[in-house]
Amino acid sequence: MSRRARLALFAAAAAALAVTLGAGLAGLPSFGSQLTSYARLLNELAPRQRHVTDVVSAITFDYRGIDTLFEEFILLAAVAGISVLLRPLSDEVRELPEDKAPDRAIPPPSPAVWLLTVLLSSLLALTGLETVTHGVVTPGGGFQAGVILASALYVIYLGTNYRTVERYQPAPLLEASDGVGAFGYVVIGLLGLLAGDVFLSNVLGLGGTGNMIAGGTIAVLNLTVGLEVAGGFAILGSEFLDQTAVIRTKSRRR
Amino acid sequence: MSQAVIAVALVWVAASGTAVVLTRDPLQQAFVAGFFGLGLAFLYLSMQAGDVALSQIVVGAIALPLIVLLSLAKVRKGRE
Amino acid sequence: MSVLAYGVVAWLFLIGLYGVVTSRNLIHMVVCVSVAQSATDVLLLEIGYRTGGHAPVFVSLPAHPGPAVDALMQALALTDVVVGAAVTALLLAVAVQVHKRAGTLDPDELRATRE
Amino acid sequence: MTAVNLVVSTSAVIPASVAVPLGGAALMAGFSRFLPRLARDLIAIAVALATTALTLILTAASAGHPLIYWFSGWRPARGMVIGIDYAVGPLGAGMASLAGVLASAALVYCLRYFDSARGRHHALVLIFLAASVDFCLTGDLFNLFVAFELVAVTAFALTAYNAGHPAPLQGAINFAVTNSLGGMSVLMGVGFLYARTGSLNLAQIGQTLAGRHADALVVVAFALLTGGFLVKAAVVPFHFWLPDAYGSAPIPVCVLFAGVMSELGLFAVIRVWVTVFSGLDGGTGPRMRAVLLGLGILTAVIGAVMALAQVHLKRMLAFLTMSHLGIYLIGAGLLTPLGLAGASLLVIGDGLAKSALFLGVGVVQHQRASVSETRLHGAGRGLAVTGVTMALGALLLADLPPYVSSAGHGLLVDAAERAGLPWMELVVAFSVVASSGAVLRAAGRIWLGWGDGESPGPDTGTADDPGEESESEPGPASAEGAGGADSGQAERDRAGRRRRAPLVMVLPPLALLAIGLGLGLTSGIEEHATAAAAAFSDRAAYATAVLGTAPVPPAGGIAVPPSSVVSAGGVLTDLGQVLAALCVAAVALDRRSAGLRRALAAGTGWLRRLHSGLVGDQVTWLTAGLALLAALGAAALH
Repeated sequence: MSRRARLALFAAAAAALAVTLGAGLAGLPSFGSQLTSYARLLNELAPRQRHVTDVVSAITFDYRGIDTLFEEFILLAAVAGISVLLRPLSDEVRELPEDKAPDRAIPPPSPAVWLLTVLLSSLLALTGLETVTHGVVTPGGGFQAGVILASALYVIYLGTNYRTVERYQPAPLLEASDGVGAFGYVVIGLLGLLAGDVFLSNVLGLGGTGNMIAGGTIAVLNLTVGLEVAGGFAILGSEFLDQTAVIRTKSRRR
Repeated sequence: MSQAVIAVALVWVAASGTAVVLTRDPLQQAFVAGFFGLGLAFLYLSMQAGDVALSQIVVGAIALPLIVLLSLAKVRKGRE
Repeated sequence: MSVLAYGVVAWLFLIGLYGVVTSRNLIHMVVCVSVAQSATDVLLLEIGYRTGGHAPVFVSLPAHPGPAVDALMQALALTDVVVGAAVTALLLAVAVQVHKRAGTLDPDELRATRE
Repeated sequence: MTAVNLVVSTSAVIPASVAVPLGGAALMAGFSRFLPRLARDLIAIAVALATTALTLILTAASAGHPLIYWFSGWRPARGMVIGIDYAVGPLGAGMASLAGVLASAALVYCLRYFDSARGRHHALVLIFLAASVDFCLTGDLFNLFVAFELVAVTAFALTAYNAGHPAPLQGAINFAVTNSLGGMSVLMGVGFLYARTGSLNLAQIGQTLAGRHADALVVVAFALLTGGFLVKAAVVPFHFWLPDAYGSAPIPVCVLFAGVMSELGLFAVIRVWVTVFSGLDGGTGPRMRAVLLGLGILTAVIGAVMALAQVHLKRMLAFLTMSHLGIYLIGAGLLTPLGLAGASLLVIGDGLAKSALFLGVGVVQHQRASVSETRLHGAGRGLAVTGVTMALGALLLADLPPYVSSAGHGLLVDAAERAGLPWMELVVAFSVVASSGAVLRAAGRIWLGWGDGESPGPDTGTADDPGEESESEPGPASAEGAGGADSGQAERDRAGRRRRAPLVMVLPPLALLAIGLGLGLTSGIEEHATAAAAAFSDRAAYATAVLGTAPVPPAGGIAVPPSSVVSAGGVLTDLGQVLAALCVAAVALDRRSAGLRRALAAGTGWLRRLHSGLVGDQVTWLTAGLALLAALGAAALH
């Protein structure tokens, strides 16, 4: 199709789809008027049954825990896929910028920048840890915490240089964190089976409502997700960073 | 009151979403997309969805713009 | 209010599609996909919203605090945000490789799969 | 006592069928760098085989009545579903077993295929398998969406595995963009249904909608859900991504794609139709049948014609796959247990045979560094076993008895006749003959040296994608930078290239065909399939099993046609199809029929131009398709 023909067809199709969506959306109950009895039930049951205050966490990790298990593997698969896609191919080399011009060494960061970097990254790390441990109490949980933890690594890059990042993020450790987190979710699910109950059933003590350590497996699953996401996003970032910073295509004539 | 906040957030999201699509230069688009991501987070917050808003901030306003920028850096470097 | 709320959903989805169809740059296109994707999250949260409802977090509230909004739709939207992030990142990685291997980011100039 | 044991064991088998592949994948992703290559391969194969065994157990155990499993132990309370269930029936579990078999075959084949991307393809294949199992077993609409996305994400990554070449990357882009948009369509449909029914459970949504009249919201929800799944099922006009992805993905990945992935999309269409929408008031069945059959016929015919027009072997098989998907949609779209049973047997038999064909092409590619039919003219000497595999696979796809596809074909034709559509047999026969004829033509040219070789004539069709031919070379294109030991292996591979194809590449396709043959020879396979399909098609029984507390009595009194009646006329039809496919191949290879070929090429030129491979075009068609489906849905349901 020519670009013009495509646009014409799209305009017609989009108009028809707009009518379709409009008809469907018009059939919805008016905005803010409905709360399904399922939602009411969960809001009522979750704090009592699971001793959590954040109902979303209870749904994510308990009532619909199997969804989240697969969601974790979506992330794991995406990270594995990105590692595959961005791996150094045979016509590419890894070289640090310094290797190219050894006489032009990059100056080490000034002490003030160092201090700021350490402060900011520790702050992020603490925020991440706070978020993951309070998953059952307040909004936020393993996923958000994982991303925050991973971003702490990138503050180090901003403040220093690529070598430092490579030193502080050993790839095997990140991969292991990614894998252990995902595996941990499966294992906790299997613990339910081993305890003679069903997959992903709560086998731990529920603790007191509002307490940080409450909700039984919900809290532990939050931790595994945090581990997985932190590792995953750190790998993800480092793969893209590698492409920009150190991977070069060998010069060759086509 | 809360309705008005939601309405403002909805308009913000619709306008910035349109801007994201119509900004054809990817570098500029990355920044507009960050603004759109913040708008979404604000909308979710105004609809009492704290968990989703937090996710949206870490993903839509931090992680994805960062990756887009890194991709652009790679692509531009290749062009030189 | 309903018209505005639900209209935004349809608008975001369609404008995202428009961006994908007309894009001349893969990175731009990927961001447009994520715009269309955000329409689904907005829809889910709007379905779960209850006027005057508070967040489904039951910390230090009076004994009968009135209705909370739908936590279930929030959990679904949460999952969808992660899914969207994963797909977007993967697509960007493909785009970077396409640029390296095909020398262009214009989707209309990619001819390796052309019939 | 034994009954109790069986209950206990199956209730552990159900979660294990996803936990085992997921756990294996997580370990593979996290620790593969500490394992030697052979250990990674063997562990991955063992995990895939174990998953296959688990799903086979489920297929057998769920034969009488569905097995319901509530995760985290959340059974329905106060008449309301609060958790997520797996509703295991023989049809879904059988589909999952097929995924397991094909994943195992692909992993065995990988022993000599992939480079050392540090075992990450193992993780991806195992996650793909787990997602397929979840897709087949889940009883929850949102969980179905999650499985849809997980299948998609692993599949995008696997498509682009050979990241050093443009074609797979572009295939991955087209695939990922269209399927992501399909996923969004599904999710919006989920949202609509939740807003209406207050539930995400298939059975409960169906119960709530049952007996009601379909209004605009329900129609739109139907269109969005079905449209999204049809993107994955690659049904016209949602199919444009399929040849780009299947034609450029690595061979072992094609095996998974052609055998199960698109079939999962069809599975979801029928499952959602039966459990959610079929109870709607107003006699919607016949009109819905017309919609599904129309889409199926278009897909079957266009796929077959396009397959004939290809000389790129993988694209040819991709269009063949698409044509077959159309046939399955015809079978399932009849909306009778008999038609669904026929489609199911065809999915199994054809899935095995198509995978064998892809694996055969992989051997040729590995040994001869080309996938162009014309460039390979006469190049098959020395690869006799693979030649036999290809020819046999094509004949079996044309329903040569006693292969299991033949049984499926018989059931499908019978179902069409009972539905008052005897001409449907001709549509199916045309599609099967044309697509199998294309493969036989290629086999004749490559192994027997018949017909013309590479020629600049107008009938040459698609040129080979530059660069794609060498994709399977373990060395130059895609070796991991640090893989010193593996590049040594690659050197040895290249030195031995002309000697003999490795056994782990030659044997898996034959093993797959043997499985299909064994199933075809199993007595009563038609009855089993029909019973499974009848259970799958019974909305009320499904709802009772999921929501009710009382066990459902085993479904009895299903009219299963005596198999002798089916096979009497069926064998002749099948043999006729096989002969016709051979004739198509012979005519296509005959030098005297050049004029005919030119006419055909000219006549199908517009069709080929539509398959532009441009993602912008594909999304435009997707948009149009969704709108069209909504219009058809409104006509059928309203």
